[in-house]
Amino acid sequence: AEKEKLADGSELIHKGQFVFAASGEFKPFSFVNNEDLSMSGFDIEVGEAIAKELGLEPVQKRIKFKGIVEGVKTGRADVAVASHTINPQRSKHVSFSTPYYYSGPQIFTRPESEIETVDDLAGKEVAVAKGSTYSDTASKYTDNIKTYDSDITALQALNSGRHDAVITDFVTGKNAAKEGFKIEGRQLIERSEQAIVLPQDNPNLLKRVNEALENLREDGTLTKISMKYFGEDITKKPE
Amino acid sequence: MEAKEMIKVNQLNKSFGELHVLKNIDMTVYESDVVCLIGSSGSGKSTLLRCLNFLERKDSGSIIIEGKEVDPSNDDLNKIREKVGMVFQHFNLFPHKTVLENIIEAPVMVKGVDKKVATSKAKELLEKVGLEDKADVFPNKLSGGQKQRVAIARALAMEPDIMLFDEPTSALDPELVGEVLTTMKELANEGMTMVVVTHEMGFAREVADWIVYMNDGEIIERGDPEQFFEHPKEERTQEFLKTTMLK
Amino acid sequence: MEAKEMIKVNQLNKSFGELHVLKNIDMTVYESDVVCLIGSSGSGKSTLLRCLNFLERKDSGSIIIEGKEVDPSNDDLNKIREKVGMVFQHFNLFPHKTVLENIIEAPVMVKGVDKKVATSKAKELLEKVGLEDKADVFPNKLSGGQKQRVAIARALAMEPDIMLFDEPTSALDPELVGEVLTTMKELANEGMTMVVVTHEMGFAREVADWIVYMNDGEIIERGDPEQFFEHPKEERTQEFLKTTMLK
Amino acid sequence: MPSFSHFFEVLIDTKDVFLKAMLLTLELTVVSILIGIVIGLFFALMKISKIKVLELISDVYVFLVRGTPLIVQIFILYFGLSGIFLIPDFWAASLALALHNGAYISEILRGTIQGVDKGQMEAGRSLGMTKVLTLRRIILPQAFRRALPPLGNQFIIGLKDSSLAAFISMNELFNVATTLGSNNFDEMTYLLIVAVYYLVLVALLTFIVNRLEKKLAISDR
Amino acid sequence: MPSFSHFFEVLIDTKDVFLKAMLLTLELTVVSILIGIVIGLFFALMKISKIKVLELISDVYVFLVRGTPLIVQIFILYFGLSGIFLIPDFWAASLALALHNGAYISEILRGTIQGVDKGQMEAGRSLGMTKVLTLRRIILPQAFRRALPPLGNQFIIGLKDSSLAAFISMNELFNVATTLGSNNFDEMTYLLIVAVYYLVLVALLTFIVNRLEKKLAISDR
Ligand SMILES: Nc1ncnc2c1ncn2[C@@H]1O[C@H](COP(=O)(O)OP(=O)(O)OP(=O)(O)O)[C@@H](O)[C@H]1O
Ligand SMILES: Nc1ncnc2c1ncn2[C@@H]1O[C@H](COP(=O)(O)OP(=O)(O)OP(=O)(O)O)[C@@H](O)[C@H]1O
Ligand SMILES: [Mg+2]
Ligand SMILES: [Mg+2]
Repeated sequence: AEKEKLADGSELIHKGQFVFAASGEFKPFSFVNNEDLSMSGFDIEVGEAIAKELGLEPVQKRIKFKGIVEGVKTGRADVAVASHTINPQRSKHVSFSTPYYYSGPQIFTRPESEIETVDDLAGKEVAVAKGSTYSDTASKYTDNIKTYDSDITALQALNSGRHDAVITDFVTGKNAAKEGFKIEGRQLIERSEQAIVLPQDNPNLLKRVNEALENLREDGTLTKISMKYFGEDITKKPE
Repeated sequence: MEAKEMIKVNQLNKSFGELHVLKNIDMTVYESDVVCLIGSSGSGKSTLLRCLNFLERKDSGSIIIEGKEVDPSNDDLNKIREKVGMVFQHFNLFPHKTVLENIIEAPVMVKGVDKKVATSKAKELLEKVGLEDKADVFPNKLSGGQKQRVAIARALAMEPDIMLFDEPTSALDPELVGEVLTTMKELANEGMTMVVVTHEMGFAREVADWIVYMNDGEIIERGDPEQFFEHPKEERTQEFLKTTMLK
Repeated sequence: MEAKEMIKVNQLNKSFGELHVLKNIDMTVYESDVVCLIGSSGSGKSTLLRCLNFLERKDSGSIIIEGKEVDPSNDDLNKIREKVGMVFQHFNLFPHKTVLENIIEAPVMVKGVDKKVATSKAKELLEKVGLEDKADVFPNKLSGGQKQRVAIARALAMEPDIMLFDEPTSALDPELVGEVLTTMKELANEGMTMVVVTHEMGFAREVADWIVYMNDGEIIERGDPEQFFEHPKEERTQEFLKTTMLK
Repeated sequence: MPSFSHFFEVLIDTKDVFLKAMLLTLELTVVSILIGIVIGLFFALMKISKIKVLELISDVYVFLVRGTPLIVQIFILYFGLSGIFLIPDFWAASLALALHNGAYISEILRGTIQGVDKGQMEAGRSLGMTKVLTLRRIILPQAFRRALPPLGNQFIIGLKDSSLAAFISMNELFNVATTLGSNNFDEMTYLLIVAVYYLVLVALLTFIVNRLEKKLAISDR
Repeated sequence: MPSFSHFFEVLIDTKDVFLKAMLLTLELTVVSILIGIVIGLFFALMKISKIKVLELISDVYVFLVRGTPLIVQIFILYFGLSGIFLIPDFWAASLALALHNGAYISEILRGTIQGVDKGQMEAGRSLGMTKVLTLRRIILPQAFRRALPPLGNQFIIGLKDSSLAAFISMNELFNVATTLGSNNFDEMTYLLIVAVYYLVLVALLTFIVNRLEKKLAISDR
């Protein structure tokens, strides 16, 4: 698939446009507006800020989470700003920017559940979103893993009485509980770094995205977006 | 001593929608009588026969079977049908069952006869119709004449008091008609009460006690064979016999 | 002056798999001849006709059309077919086209005749077959006899030198046969060279110049109608005529 | 596109996990077709009952199933059933597929039941058998026999449709393929592998159904 | 299960976004059926060409499409096509659906072409028309006319199948339903709403196809 080559060697699908992918099913990081299906959320605002920094028109593209990496690889989006956790497996296939926020997977269960920590997960049925690193996380503690197309569908299944637990980002889980799902967070399993995903054959674009992120960190834009959605700054590396 | 009235029909009427198919039919069949019902196509012969077996519901009039008037909405028709066997033009054997299974199906499932008893009875009946060697064969391996004889045996297995036949030989190749008529003749000789719709005038003449001629839903004429065939009273009967005998 | 040889067939053979359908057929048709091909069912009449039009490929032998031997693998068969019109038992009109469109289809699409010219020619032909009022009607609104006359007009529209007819009246109700035969008679009178497969002995007798009798893939006998019908030489011909005339 | 050697390497490496997934696919299909036959028979009988309200219910059921995409039905039934009573995932998925198959099977059975010669019912009745007894002993056995080839085809369709159970967390063939594919960032290879599994299964089943069809055709002569 | 009043409230609130999604569903269906007809005609002609290798190609195509689930085909084609040349999403999705529909349509057209009386070809040939000309002017118009009802049915099937384009990021009906459902943490309401949209579309189309069928049956008399 041929892309537009820019003067600095970075490549874009469409000249002057910064096409960034997100799932729209990961509230509050990305979610769609009821009226026009455009996406909003933390990831989206970060993507838009980067585009502005690069002097490009931001174009959002909604792809089911599982297909995002494949979509970036096959040139259906320039980058993905979709809360991808950096891990070595993914690094073999795509490039990561510097982290734009720090988070971590948490165990979520129904309120009456006795599961507290990862040690309680042995033999339990754990649901995760397909294509997420949470299935790797879960597989460390149990063999019984069920997958859905989005984190929220997995939480919905948990809410309606299916499975023993869901592992997902603690912010997403907390938000779902707030929206009325009968679920509770348990152990916060680990810390993780989330970054923007780029194809490996576009090193110049990676360089420019990293520069843009650095600028946004320094001028406080990232912090501002984080405060807006979470009331706290998740873009600073925790101690 | 007067013979028993097996079937008595009074003022029977039946319509299909606009079509008045049976018009004020009166008819009595006594025990051991063989009645042959003849008439041109569409005259209502099958419908009358089916009314006698309650496969068709009458509109008005009464049907009295063995002295008891039957009320289709109250009486257990299945019980009455046990008394009245029927043989169809197209045999209607059960194709997924062997000849023997065809015959024992109703005795075992309806009357609750023991399967062994039913089987030995069925074998007797098969012998009677000359098909003792076909017990374990499926119907599709039989000729038309053999099928019809099995159908007769199947009806007899319920030990009916009356047998109805609706053109039992008209779906058969000519060379197979004889074997079925022979079986029916034997049955008549044993004293079975029979109502037979047929176009086989030879059979009617030889075996029937009474001939009933229907036309356009009415019984036009009835009489013993001798009188009916030699001296038909009605003009329409004469017409019919002329065209039929020509063939 | 000797008449022109329109069709000449030498030692034609044709088999379908094991079945030898045409056996060493020799035949010549001169200009303005009307040849009637008769014979019992399965004798190969249709196959011979179809070979003359190359709808069927011969196995061996030669077919010479208007003095030129045709080689099906090299020659442009479509060009030859333009010279040889064909009328089928089941008419084969194009059901999605009006009568007029049926007739102008080939002249316009094959010969590139101007549509207006083709249309006025078609109307003349329709008048000739007595159907001038049916030009804009679809075939399904026509009787069988009308359909066949349209089919004849359609074939004539290509201005063929020879016309082949394969039982043109045998799919028609008896009362419609006459109108088609009349049209064919007129065509014969105008001097068209015709080969007609038919069971209409009356037509053959009246119109044919030559009768050819086929049996089992062979031409058994040929002669003028008078001689053929009154004094057939071969025993098989006599047999055939006897059974056919009886009907 | 993956290279041939890579494709075969992965094909062999993953055979255990795919064979297990294939088993689940087959289980889902068999169970959903069997339950579907029960449901289908039920609605087919309602449809031919000549009782207006039962006919209507049967019509509505068929209309709902044929009027909506299977994936919508699966989601509604999976999450909807959970709200009413909690049955294990496998049974929820099977039931969702069975309710879908049931509508098509009811149409098949209705056709073959009505295709049994009317004389059969009359023969049964004339022997004193009740309507229900005649239906059970005489009509249905013949109807089922004739239904075997179309049921076989429905089985093949059901097998392919069971791939949508992937979206309600069944680890059947398609789910395993996409999960492994996205974990290994090698979607295409795994999709092609799973396509091969389906092709083999469908080819095998088609062969069996064709054989069955011929056999029945011969024994009907 | 959502309450009735809640259901209707949401149904009305979301009508704009769903109507837009419905448009996309219809566009996907129309385009994929139209391309499918072209593909189908192509493979149908190959199948009846009596040229062994072309027949084989046609058979293989039909076997591959009928032997694998649509969802597998969609994924393979969507990502596979992307690897070869980059076409916009809409066209990638349409093409994937068209290649699926094409196999079924080729079977429909093969049937109706072969169903045209052989005498029609002979009549054309006997008038000096070439095989191709007769096919184009005489056979195909008749075959297409008869194909209209089954093509209508395929359109209805294609409409429902287009729901699977949700998984390759088309904002058609089903995708909108699940996305809004998960965003509002109210999956069931949105699934029921989308079911209503499909039911109405399918009912409408079924009505049209039935009308068409009757009309053609009458004009064939
Ligand atoms: N179920 C039905 N519904 C409507 N009309 C019927 C039905 N059964 C029979 N008829 C009509 O009733 C008339 C009498 O039919 P019936 O079968 O009794 O005649 P038949 O004397 O037995 O004739 P055949 O010698 O042809 O068997 C016919 O006009 C027939 O078309
Ligand atoms: N395409 C074919 N393939 C195989 N056999 C054929 C084919 N066409 C004709 N035949 C056989 O060739 C023989 C001659 O057939 P043909 O149609 O020429 O006979 P006919 O004299 O026209 O008979 P009819 O009067 O019935 O039309 C028959 O046995 C027929 O079954
Ligand atoms: Mg009758
Ligand atoms: Mg012929």
